[in-house]
Amino acid sequence: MKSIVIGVIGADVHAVGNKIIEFTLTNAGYNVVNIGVLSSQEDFINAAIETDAKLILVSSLYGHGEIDCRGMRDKCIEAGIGDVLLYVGGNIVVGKQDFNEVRERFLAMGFNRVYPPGTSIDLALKDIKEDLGD
Amino acid sequence: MKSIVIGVIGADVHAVGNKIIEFTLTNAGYNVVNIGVLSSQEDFINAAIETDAKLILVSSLYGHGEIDCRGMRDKCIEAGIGDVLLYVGGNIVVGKQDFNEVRERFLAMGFNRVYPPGTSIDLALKDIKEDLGD
Amino acid sequence: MELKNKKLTETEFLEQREKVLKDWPTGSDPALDLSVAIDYLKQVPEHKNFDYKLRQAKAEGITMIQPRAGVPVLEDHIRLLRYLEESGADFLPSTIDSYTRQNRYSEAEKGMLESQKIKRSLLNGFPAVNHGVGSCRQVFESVNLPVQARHGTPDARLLAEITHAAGWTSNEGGAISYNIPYAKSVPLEASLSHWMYCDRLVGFYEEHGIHINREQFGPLTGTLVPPAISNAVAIIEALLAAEQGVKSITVGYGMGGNIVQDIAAIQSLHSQTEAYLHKYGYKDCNVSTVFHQWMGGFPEDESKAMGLIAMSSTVAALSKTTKMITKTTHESFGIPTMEANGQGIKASKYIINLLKDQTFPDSERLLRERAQIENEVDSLLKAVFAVGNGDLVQGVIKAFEQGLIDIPFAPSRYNMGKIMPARDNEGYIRILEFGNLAFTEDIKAFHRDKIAQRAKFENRPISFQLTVDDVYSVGKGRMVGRPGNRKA
Amino acid sequence: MELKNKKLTETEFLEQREKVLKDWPTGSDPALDLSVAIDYLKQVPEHKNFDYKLRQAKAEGITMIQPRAGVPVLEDHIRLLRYLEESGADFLPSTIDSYTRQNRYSEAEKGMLESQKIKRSLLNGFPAVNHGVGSCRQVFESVNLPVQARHGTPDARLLAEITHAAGWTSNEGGAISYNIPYAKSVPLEASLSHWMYCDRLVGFYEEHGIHINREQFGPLTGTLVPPAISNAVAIIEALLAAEQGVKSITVGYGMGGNIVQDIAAIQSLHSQTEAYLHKYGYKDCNVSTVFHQWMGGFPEDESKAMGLIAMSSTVAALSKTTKMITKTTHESFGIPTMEANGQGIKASKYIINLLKDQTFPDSERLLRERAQIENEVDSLLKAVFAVGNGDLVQGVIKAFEQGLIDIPFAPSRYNMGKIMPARDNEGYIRILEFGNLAFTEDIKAFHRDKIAQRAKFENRPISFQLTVDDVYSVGKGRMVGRPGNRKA
Ligand code: B12
Ligand code: B12
Repeated sequence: MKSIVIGVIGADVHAVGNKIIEFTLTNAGYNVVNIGVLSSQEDFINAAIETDAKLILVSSLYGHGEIDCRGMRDKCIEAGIGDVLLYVGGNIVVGKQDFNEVRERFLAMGFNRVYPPGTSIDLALKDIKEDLGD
Repeated sequence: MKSIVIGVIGADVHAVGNKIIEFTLTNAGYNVVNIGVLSSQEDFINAAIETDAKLILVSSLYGHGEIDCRGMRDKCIEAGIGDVLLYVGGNIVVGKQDFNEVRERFLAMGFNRVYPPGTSIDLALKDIKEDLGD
Repeated sequence: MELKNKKLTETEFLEQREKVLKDWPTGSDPALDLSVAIDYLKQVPEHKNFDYKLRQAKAEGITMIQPRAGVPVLEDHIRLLRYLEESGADFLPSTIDSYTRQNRYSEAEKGMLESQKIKRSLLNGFPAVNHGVGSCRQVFESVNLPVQARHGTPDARLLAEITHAAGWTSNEGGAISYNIPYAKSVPLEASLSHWMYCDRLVGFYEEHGIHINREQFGPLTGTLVPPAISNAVAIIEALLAAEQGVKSITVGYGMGGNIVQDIAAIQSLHSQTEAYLHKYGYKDCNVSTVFHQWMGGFPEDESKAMGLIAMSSTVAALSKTTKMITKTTHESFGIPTMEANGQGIKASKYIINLLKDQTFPDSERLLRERAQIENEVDSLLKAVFAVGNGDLVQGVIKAFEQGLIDIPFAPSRYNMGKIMPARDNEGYIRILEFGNLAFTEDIKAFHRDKIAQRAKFENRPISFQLTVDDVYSVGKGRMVGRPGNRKA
Repeated sequence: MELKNKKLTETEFLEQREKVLKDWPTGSDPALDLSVAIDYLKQVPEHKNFDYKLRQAKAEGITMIQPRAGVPVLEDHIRLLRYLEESGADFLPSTIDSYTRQNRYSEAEKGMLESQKIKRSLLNGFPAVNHGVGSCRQVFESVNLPVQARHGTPDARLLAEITHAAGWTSNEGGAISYNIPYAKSVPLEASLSHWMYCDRLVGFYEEHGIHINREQFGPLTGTLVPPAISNAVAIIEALLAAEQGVKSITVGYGMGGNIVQDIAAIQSLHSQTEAYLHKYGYKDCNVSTVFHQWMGGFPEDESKAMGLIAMSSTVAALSKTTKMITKTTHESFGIPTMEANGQGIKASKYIINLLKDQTFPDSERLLRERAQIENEVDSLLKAVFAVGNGDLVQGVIKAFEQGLIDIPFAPSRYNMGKIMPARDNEGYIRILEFGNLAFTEDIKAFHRDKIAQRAKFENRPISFQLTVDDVYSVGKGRMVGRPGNRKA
């Protein structure tokens, strides 16, 4: 079973989506390592190292995603898992912004996939399957 | 008591505003000559001649106001009351249009005052007093 | 010969028909040959048949949604209807322009041609008669939902012929509801006779195995109509239609604004219509109800207008009406854009779906109001039958003549126009001035009492000023037009 | 020493205060001298005092409106609040950013400065602690309505000090409601102690003749919270506040979606809070209720969102709640623009005013649901007092430890997290999996029965899938998450 680390980054406590993501990915046959809400970049990275996960799925709902996600790719490289896949989704910036610009900002930070608000986890499952292989 | 002719022009049957206008202008001390709904330009003009009214207050609610009001000033001139005041109000064109343009169109047709949707008759009372003198 | 409530014989119908089709050149289209029309209608699939879809909705206990919409130019009208379909409408309308409604086809023609030329709508609807069967079929074939003509036409015979032959399986209107609020000088006898024809046409199709729905226009003038009056009119029109062989009948009601009264009204409208049909021997009709979102003056602010639309939808959903007619945020300005119309549909349908599984609980207040409305309706209908010596058509003519039925704010000179409605202290629509309305003394005392309570609360005399304040109130954001809110 | 539900002595309070003010440099502002603060608060006019205005609303039986709103930069925040005032808000908020909520003031400082620089909000609220008393007063003096801090802070002591001293006469929060849904690893003992302090501060002002309101956060996680659970928490927090000398208490409730259940919940919330306060000897509190428009996931389409806002307002108006918190059409995307926020206020207020004179009628279903909720609340509170040996603070700590009270979807590790809610067949929120919830067997049987009815109707097994479907359902346009609607 492939491992995926999930969690909600920063000072963010939105727990509902996180619980649903755990439920959905588990049902889809993955070993879900859920570090929960209020998680730091380090928490994500440590969990990925410990469980040999090739994918970290970062949720950010509360609007501070931009601040919270900065430098995460560098930290991964430092920790020796520079090639781990980083996804981010939820409501990752403050307010209703042009999502093309938002995506660019996050891709530039080293995220591999960036999802707009309202992308439910079911829609991302296809990408996950593709990226992790079957 | 000064006379004012009121009515609803064309194939328009919106009767509620008309009844309220009658009530309001009567309360304000005018002799209101109400020719009712479904009235032609001729009906308005004849009523104004008969009652020596200096003001004709045309309502049009249903959207065909533009077609229905064309040529009314000319008909007044023909009938010998070329200087009668013509007001028009209600929902005088089809749809939500830029009202400045709409006003220009009706002023060009010879109307003296042109009111946007939602102008209740109470708001026009000031103009009436001003135009008819006290 | 005096007009009576009696089914037209096929000969009478066909004789009249010949003349009707001569009213305007489009009436001579060979597609109007009845056997051609029958063949065309037989091919209408179930999901595009009004009656079928209404039955389905009733069986599932859900509320269907329909907007109003119509523009003069054919291509634009088709684009509009397709857009509304995509936005979630369950039934499609074709709102007919006001010249056609007055049978002023040459003016309609002028407006239609000029609109095509200047690419701006000069008509407030789709002139179906001028367009003719071919274009109306094109409308019907361009969409995937049932289509209906919605208008306000005292003499809609040619309109009905053309639209039904084009596959439109419902027609809105009625002898009273499309005359009294929509005309000034059309005698009721004329509109009764003309709508008898429209109903007979549907009855004729019914005899040939084709189910066409007839919807009655419940809201009347849309302005402070006491529910008993509009329900009584609805039941009369249902009975008239049934006599001519109509089997699929939708009775309507325009939201009044007090939630308990609105729900009571829809519930009793449904049950009393069925009961009266039964009583007079029409036992195999399929009755459904249509609830109209707030029909009076709308607020100008679009957010508020959307609020009113959603609030109307909440009430409709809880009432479990079969269908709801939607409004738009442009209501107070003018004919809505396609987009505004779509938004009204989306918000409305969202709420209807959300509240699908909920009903308004029975309560003492609800049951009392229902009993009140039913008692009032019985009082009115009894008077109509009495004055007509048992004949409904003569009853209607005389009842209106004598003001036994009287519709507030109606433009028609065949309406007495003495009644004055006003809200009571909780916003229920009551009656302030009865004229000759055929209410028993008990009923009148009830209304007087309710209005007096409000006047006392507001510390002012009972007068027409209450009515005037109530006409403005919803546009200004209050249900009851309190003196303090006048300058809001 | 074990923390008990006992009013802090003035000495205890003042000793703690010295430390609290040292948490961040803005705490040393001389304006925080209590006598200076009292002088400032004494000059707050009645119409800008929360408690006064709530009393007025209650006396008149009307529902007041308040949005949520907060941006990091001072000038922008003032402009925002002024705009909301013009849009018709009755009370103004200042939503605090998430770093401040976690007492991470240096991160808040960074976000605030950077937001100023790049002129784009990097924080999701107004960092009041970093701004300090001076700026908070500037906010207060720039508007004409009462102002309140709204947040989600387990330790809001410094925030409360700064905002009250600046004339903000209400503070939202509570030991449970601002911990369990808003934190992962803050022990209840800590938040109980910290909110005791916040309440004591208000009690202190009250002793000096200044009325400050304390509002409890009713919706908790905003997601399928059974009313009895949120009402029990509300009552507990009211009791805790009253012990510290708070006199003006607002208890909250987040709309669940079944109209009968929502109205029952607000009604019993009001009456049970008063009854429990009375029972425990707090006899002079002014209790009001706040109804939160739908707090779960919103639909993306703005027309639908507006529909949901208006539907929520309809329910709130009929429930006669004292206050309602509004949402916006941007809810599903992110922090709303000023304009979107204003639109939400306008639509909401319009409906509230329209339905001013109407109430939801008493019915068997309503009374039954009310009795059900009250019975469940009693069952929970009985367990809390029992496990605390009569002490409410110890009761809360142990009840959560043992899962006797359990809040669905909460992030806190001090919450058992075993309970699973789901809707029944009419959309009432019921419980599927109780964990250790302190419900009697009778109550549990009732819930099981209701859920079983739904599962049977949907022809599927009872499982967490029901809960998951219900989490998505309103966003997708249904109240009950039926299997067929999953891919809507
Ligand atoms: C009630 C109503 C009806 C009722 C009318 C009953 C009756 N016989 O009176 C019914 C349901 C029958 C009806 C029918 C139709 N209606 Co209609 N109706 C309305 C509605 C909702 C309210 C009108 C009203 O009574 N308002 C209350 C009174 C007090 O206000 P008022 O009429 O605006 O009048 C006040 C002011 O305008 C002003 N005023 C009026 N005239 C003048 C003149 C001057 C000089 C001044 C200063 C002021 C002034 O003072 C009045 C008193 O304060 C309006 C939309 C709205 N306003 O919300 C649509 C509306 C007027 N109707 C409309 C239409 C299109 C129709 C129909 C063609 C089609 C349809 N939708 O069914 C038919 C028309 C039939 C016909 N031949 O005329 C459109 C007009 C579109 C446009 N102009 O672009 C409107 C705007 C709705 C819309 N947005 O589509 N309608
Ligand atoms: C419920 C809710 C709350 C609850 C949360 C309870 C809890 N502890 O979980 C409460 C009331 C406590 C709350 C608090 C706050 N909230 Co809040 N909240 C919501 C709300 C209404 C629903 C969230 C939810 O549960 N949705 C249901 C779940 C199933 O959906 P989801 O969370 O979106 O997750 C799904 C998808 O996003 C996706 N997904 C998530 N992560 C990822 C990652 C990847 C890679 C992929 C592919 C997909 C994916 O899959 C999930 C499952 O399908 C949203 C608005 C909305 N969506 O309607 C606001 C919202 C998220 N909250 C918001 C804010 C600002 C706050 C507060 C700061 C302030 C406030 N308004 O009080 C605090 C934050 C506190 C904190 N420190 O985090 C904002 C965020 C603003 C922004 N980004 O610009 C929102 C968008 C509301 C708004 N428009 O203002 N909130």
